[in-house]
Amino acid sequence: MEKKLVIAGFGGQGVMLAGELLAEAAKDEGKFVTFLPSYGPEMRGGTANCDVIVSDKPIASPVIAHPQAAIIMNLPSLDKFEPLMEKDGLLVLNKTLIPREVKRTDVRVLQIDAQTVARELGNEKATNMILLGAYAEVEKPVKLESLKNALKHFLTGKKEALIPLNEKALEKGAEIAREFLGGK
Amino acid sequence: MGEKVLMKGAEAIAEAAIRAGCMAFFGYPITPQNETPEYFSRRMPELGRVFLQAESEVAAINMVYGAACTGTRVITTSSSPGISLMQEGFSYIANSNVGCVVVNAMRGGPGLGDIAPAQADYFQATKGGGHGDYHSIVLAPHTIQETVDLMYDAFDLADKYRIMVVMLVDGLMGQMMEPVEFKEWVDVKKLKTPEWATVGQGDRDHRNIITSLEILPDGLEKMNLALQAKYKKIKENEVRLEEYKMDDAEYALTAFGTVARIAKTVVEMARADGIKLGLIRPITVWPFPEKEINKRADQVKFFFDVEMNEGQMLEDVKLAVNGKKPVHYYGRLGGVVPTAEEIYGEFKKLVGGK
Amino acid sequence: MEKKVIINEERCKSCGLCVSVCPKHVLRISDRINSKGYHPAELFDNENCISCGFCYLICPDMAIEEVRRPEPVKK
Amino acid sequence: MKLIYKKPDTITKRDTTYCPGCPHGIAHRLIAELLEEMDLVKKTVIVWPVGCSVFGYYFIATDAVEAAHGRACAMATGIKRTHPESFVISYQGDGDLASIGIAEAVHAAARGERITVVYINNGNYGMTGGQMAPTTLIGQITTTTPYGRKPELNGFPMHVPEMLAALDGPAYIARAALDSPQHIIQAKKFLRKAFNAQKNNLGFSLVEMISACPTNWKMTPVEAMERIRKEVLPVFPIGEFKVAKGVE
Repeated sequence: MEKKLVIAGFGGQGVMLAGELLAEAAKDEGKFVTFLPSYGPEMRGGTANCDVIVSDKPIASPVIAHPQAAIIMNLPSLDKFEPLMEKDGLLVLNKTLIPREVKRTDVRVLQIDAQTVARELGNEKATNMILLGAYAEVEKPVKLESLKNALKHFLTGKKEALIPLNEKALEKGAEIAREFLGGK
Repeated sequence: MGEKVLMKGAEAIAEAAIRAGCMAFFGYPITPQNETPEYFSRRMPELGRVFLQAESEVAAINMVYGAACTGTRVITTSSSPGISLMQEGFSYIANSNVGCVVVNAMRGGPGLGDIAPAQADYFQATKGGGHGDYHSIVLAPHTIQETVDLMYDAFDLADKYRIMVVMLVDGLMGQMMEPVEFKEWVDVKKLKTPEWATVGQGDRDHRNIITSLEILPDGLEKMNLALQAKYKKIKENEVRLEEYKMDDAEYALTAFGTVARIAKTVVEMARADGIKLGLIRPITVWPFPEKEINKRADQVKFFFDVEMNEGQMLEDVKLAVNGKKPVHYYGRLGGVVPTAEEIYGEFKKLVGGK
Repeated sequence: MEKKVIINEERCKSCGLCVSVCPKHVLRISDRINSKGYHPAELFDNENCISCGFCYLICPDMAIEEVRRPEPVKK
Repeated sequence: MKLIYKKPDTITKRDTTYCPGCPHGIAHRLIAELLEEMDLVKKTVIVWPVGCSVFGYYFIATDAVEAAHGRACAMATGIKRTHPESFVISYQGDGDLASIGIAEAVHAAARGERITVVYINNGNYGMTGGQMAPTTLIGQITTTTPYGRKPELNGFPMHVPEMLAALDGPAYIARAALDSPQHIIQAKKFLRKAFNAQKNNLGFSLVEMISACPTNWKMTPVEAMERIRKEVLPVFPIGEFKVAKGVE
């Protein structure tokens, strides 16, 4: 098993946190994992993306040229990564900020109005977790439970109170993904 | 050409720059080249041009950078430790594609070293020095007259290629006196502010931005490739060297700057003894005369490289010769100037029984 | 009546500074969402806006493009 | 309808790259407004620094150059000395000007260079992630003062206008704040005098603008502006420190 995921969006959307959470969960499951961030100079609003590879075997290159899966949180990121996707790859899209349809017909597309869903759950900042939960449910690089357990590494101190919300967001994402899979 | 005047090298450098149309000097005092800024400080105001003593070499090179962005012929002069401080600015100037002239009167190093003549900044000058993939054109004159003549070319090259041109000299050249003749004054009224200069948009239909920044790797790679294309053009068109008594030479000395001048004496000493020795003297040490030296490798039995450092140009000579013939080396360090006798003695050891 | 405050919603980053300085509380963060994912500020009570321009002055994104005041009605 | 305010044309259409609530944009707008009002746009060269405003030329449409970190005043000097007819602005943050570039700033001021420095003080290094700056307040937590800035370890905040006002070269030195509409109006008044100092060939001019960094301060933009009033302005008081005749 080797899963190659790109997560991309604006800085401030929680791209890195989602990637690090997946990496942490994979490590907890005893898997090999690499996390490679890439971002612009701005603290907020610039583009940001990360490559996460989860594998049963040691990982050589941490760079993903052609993602098997991508969590895409805004339009510029779709423009950038759509052409790079592997055939039959999975695009998990934050439909809230992506007004256009996917042009490629040889990839799987899971569109989620994630920012709206997150808002309904109580905090738009959990958009990343909804998308990550959905991705994990389809591709199964790690168990959903491992992702939930890994949250405690990142949400500490005052932010600990946000753990239940983020757990809910991961579950909600997974639930949406199950409908997607069942509907096929 | 005018009359010959007896001048100290350090002052002749300044006068030549002024006649070549240099409109601004920014610099910081450092021995052994203080006569140069002092000369500028007298002459520039007389001509209504800019002289400014900066608070440091770091500031000085960035003033030069700013002036270069206005398309003005601008110069700074310094010596080894001061040049080290300027490396950051050199790198920015390179990737901003602006032109200027920098004189390095090399002294002994590393560190504070001494104030005697040396050639140990060859690597720093020819291989970049600052960060990133860049080059400056590096001219290495061996007489005061040549320095004066090359100063005109230095500004022309800086304008033509929008690049930094280094005059790589040493304290000996700065301190010695020699009669020199200056070429005609450059008519500065004819030096126009170039179209790309950042002086305020004025009547232009677009604004000018000069930056060495490009945050996207693909974009920065393009900038780098454009620089490399420029360097390639310079390599093809601007290599200069002097081949002294090389026509029938069986052995070749290689040397630059002050040492090359001493090496000419060595050639004469050998010739007097009936040994066919010649000298290959790169005038541009970047771009380096690779092809020319490689060609001579088919002719001579060996090369003998002499420098006032631990064999820095030696590496370029070896790359040029590319294994065709042996390349020997002799050098003195720390500001010790080798004598002709000394070099000839070393050469004779290499030639053997003769 | 025409709007007294013209907001470029695409430029807005939802920082809320305009809302915080509005002396008449006629601005708020809207439910709409722009392409960057921000909820732009909006003038919801044009009538009570006094065209003071505080929102324009504090807006760090120059999203408030114009502030206009009705001409006094001639009698 | 009568136009009370209109975004200056010299501000480009490009969205700023600053975080939500970052006052850099306010300072940009003030510069653009004054350049237009004083008919200086076409003469202006802005020297942009290293820091969050490194892309400033994306947002203000004038000729521009990009300086190395701390070297903006030196570069501005080079431009102004060789092209005195250009209007030269150096835009610098507190790390850029008060730390790595303090020598260049002090000497440009001492020489009375005819340049105008817009000095943005937000008490930390914003772009690199909120490290301590020379202006960080005592007790303030940053990523390199995790236990708060301690005088015995890190010394005291630097008051640049007060220092520069002691020199003979400057014609106008002031400190303003960008936290409220009232202070922003005042900041513009100060900046106009600073521009006049250059325009009328009177000497060096600098306006410090107390700014905020909501992201690295870990506050909302509104909280950050409140912090300026509550904690920063008592240490860095607003005012004019040097006013030569003729800047009005």
